[in-house]
Amino acid sequence: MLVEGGHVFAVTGAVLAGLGFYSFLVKRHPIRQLLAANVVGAGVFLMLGGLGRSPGGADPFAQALVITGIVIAVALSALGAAMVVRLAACGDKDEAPLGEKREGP
Amino acid sequence: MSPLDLLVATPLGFMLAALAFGGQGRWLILVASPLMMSLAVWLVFLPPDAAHVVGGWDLPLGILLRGDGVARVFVLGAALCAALVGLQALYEFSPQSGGPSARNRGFWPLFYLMWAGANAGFLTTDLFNLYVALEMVSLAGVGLSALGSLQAALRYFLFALMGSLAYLLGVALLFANYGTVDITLLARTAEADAATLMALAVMTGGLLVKSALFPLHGWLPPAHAAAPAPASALLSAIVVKLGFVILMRLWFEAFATLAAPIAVGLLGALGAAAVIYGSIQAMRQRQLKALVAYSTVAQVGYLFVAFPLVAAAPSAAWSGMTLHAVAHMLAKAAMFLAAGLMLKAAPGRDIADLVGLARVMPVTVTAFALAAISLMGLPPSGGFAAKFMLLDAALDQGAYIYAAVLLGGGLMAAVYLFRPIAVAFSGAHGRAVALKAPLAAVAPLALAMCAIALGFFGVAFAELAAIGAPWAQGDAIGGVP
Amino acid sequence: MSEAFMLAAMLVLVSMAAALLRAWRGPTSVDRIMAVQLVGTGMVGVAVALGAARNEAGMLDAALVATLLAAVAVSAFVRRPEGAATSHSKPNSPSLDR
Amino acid sequence: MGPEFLAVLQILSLALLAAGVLFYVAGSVGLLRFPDAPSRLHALTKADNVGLGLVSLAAAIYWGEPAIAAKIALVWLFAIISSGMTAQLLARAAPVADGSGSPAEYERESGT
Amino acid sequence: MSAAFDILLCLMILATAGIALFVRGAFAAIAFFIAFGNLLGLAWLALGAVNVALAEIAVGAGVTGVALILACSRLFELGDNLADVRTPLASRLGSAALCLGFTVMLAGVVLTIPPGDRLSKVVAPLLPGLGIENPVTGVLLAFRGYDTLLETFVLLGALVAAWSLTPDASRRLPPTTMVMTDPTSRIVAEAFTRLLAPAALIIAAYLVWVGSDLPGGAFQAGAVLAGALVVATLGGVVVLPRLDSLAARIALMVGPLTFLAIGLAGAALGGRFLAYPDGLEKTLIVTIEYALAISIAAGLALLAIGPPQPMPNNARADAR
Repeated sequence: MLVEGGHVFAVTGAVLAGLGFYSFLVKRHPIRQLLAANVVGAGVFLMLGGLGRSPGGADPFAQALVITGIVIAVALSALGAAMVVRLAACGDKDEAPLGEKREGP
Repeated sequence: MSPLDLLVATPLGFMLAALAFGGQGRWLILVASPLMMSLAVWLVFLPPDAAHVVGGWDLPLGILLRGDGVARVFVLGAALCAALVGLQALYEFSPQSGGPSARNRGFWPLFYLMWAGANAGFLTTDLFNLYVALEMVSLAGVGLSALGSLQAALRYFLFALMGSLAYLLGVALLFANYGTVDITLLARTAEADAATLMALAVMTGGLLVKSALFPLHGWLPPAHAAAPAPASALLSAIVVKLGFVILMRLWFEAFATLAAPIAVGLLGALGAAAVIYGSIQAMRQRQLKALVAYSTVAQVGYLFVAFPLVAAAPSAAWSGMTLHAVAHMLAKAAMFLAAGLMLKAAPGRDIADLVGLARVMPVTVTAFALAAISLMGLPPSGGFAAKFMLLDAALDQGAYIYAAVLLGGGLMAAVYLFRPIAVAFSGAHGRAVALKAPLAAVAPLALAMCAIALGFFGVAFAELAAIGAPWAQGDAIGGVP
Repeated sequence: MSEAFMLAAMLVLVSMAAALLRAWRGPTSVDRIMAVQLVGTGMVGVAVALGAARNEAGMLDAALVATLLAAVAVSAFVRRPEGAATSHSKPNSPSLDR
Repeated sequence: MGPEFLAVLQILSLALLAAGVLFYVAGSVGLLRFPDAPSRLHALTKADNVGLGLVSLAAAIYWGEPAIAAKIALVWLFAIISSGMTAQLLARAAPVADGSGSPAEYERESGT
Repeated sequence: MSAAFDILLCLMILATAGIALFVRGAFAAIAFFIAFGNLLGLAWLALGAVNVALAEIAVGAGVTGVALILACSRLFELGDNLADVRTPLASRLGSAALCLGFTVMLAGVVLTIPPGDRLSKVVAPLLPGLGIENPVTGVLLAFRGYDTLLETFVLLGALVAAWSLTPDASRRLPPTTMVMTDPTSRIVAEAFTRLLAPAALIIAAYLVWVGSDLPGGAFQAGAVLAGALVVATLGGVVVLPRLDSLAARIALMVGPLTFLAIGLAGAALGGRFLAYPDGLEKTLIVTIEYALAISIAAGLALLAIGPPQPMPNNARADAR
């Protein structure tokens, strides 16, 4: 298949998504996992944008989806950062409620 | 002015009002509950093919809102649940009940955001709109569980975030491949090429994280158990259901032709494993709310055990699956509310501390018991009717393993749910203290009785759930008015 | 001529990559934030060159926004108490350099 | 404007572009090779801004329209202002964050 | 030539992302992540999607980078030096194999889909009816206005969730002083803010106004204003109001409220929810965009600075 301009960015997006998922699984600190989530989001948007590329310019529908996605991603990242700092500052109010130890995800 | 729009616009309006009124925002629920209940009932009585595009922009650009059977049933269940949980929260989050005021003020906007997101998710057929609705619901879910344990909320947040991104990846692939994100259009044009299968797999993975199916359930028990009672009731009843409804729409409508028996069988197997694992873990729990949280993991397993049954014979098992979901919604909300009240009166958090509670707070313990009856699937409850329909479908298809899981699950549920009830009724000299506001026990009782009442209206429920179901009438809904 | 601007854009990209080497190696966090600043100004240059190559005036708005917000990250970085603490006597300040 | 005048403009724009890129590269090399933070700061703010200015000038000439040239000048103006601020802030932070943070540390590193 | 530029840019994006995710130092990770955001903005410019580039640059530089830097510096103050606990080798290899397979499959699938625009030919004929030329604004505010409405409530919800974390204890404690403690830096920041703030206001207003016809829009303008607000707060020029103060809540609610009110008004006047009456489309859309820009600016600024965190005792000693 002919590798067109859009494919370069789309494949980059796919690789970013893969990198992000791997980093999410491997890294334990929440801030690192937040960075991983942002990289996956950027990868998905880049894929959407890349596949919407045409000689006339980028597909407006895809652009609108990406802008909506970016705003949601930034809102969640900022919330995540606030939660991590709050957890480090005050710890958990009540002890771990469960009897069994922390098992897999 | 159709309920399809108002069911989302009204809670958003109440969210703004709750944010504006701040401290006094909690009294809004007295207006919101009846209003939302009437909108939900109005939706139920709409003509069968009620659907319209938002803003008048036609597909594939616009967003189609459709009041099909699944939407009506889940919106009604969610409205009932949220309304009664809201009344209980009025008591739980009042200033005199203690707890930081930021927490009390944060609950109500998030409560209405979740309600709007759930309704938006149940009513739309647009996959990207479902992504935004999913984000609304999980954001509110994270906010509500953060009112309890921040550690569990952070873990829930990170897993929910990854689940949403996996789902969004699938939506991006589908849009790139078909040029549309609408389920009704996809149902007509979908074919089994690499991109579609990959998209379906990735979306299903993301949604399984959202609906906490075993083995991706790790985040649910700590978050639901530590949250305050109304929050964990909403989390277990509504948040978990939206992911499941989207999976239903994907597997049985958009990609019904692609749903290979192996894949659906895998979901069924995971469901069976969830039933067994959830029940065993529930038996091992010392704390009441942890037991109820693991019961959610088990009950979600039932919903996915129903997947292969519906794939094989849709007309038989469809209403069983939807009835089970709604019955679980009502019963689990009742149980969490009752558990919250019981733990307030009991000296500790463990099941052993519930000694003699039945004498001190008979109404709440009865509500807990009624909810347990529905979860166990004993007649005449809604849970029984759902299990009966599923069992009937499983036996018709000769799927004896699933039939065994359904029966075994009910038995195990009886074991782990009977323990707290037995402790509550035993013992004369309980050290429990009477509840300050007996009125608060009305909400769980009402919810539990609704769960039981569902058992009597099984047939009517089946007809309602079958409206506009994908297998029922081909694609009559496709022609958009 | 537009080819020349594309070539210029690529060369500036390469210079940004070199700057990132400092971000990788930089012993102190100040070096890292400097490298990020250099990437920021480099990005503005590439945006202007790209806009000229493709005759797209919208890209200049993007460059304008980039220059406007370039200083935000630095002010957030400098805000940390021990980083800009007046008293120089804090030997074991938890510096961000790890 | 005669064709040869246009040719001169194009050559001028090319020359400015080349000079601009040269300054960018100089800025990066400066950042890599200079021994300590303040001198790297020098490379960062001076070289890069001149590089951006020259590239912008080249673009303005190549584009030709005055409105676009005005917007490019605005871009350059803001670039200078914010890099001025960045230089001030980083200069304040540079010696303190260097190693143990005492000014003595700074002198020792720069070899005086 | 532009293909070579695309490939070089993509390689750099992958490199910065890889380093940002796996470098050992915490601050190095954030530095590379901000560089990654800048390069992403360039990628969107190379793709010709200037609207998205504006949003990515404004949000990446203005909000995400700041939120992470502030979070990281607060974590250091609290003694959590973001040390990374090594996950066992077995799980690392397993995840690596899983993700590698996933990436190869995903890249393969992506290559089977021919890039090309999908709906621009469907969008184009409808734009004159709205009196708008920028198709992205048309899609965002009209055709998919329902998505955008819900999304503004997601932003509001994120803020409410972040602020409901503040324990009552933080009422009495001074919230983490967001102002730079070093006086000269603060003077520099103040001077810069006096210059930056009017410029940011003008540019934001310009972006919203031009957003109807050329690249721009409410989100981009809001993010630019948020960046300016953050610098102003750090410079001590402005003190961001607490969420329970009336000023903050009005600023936050004006966008969603206007959007919801206009949507419901459309339904009340016989049309449908979020249907703009004929002839009024552009005016209503521009009104909504200005209201949204204000709410997004306030929301993103409050999110970037983060809710007031109770100070650990040693850092509080410096702050006074």
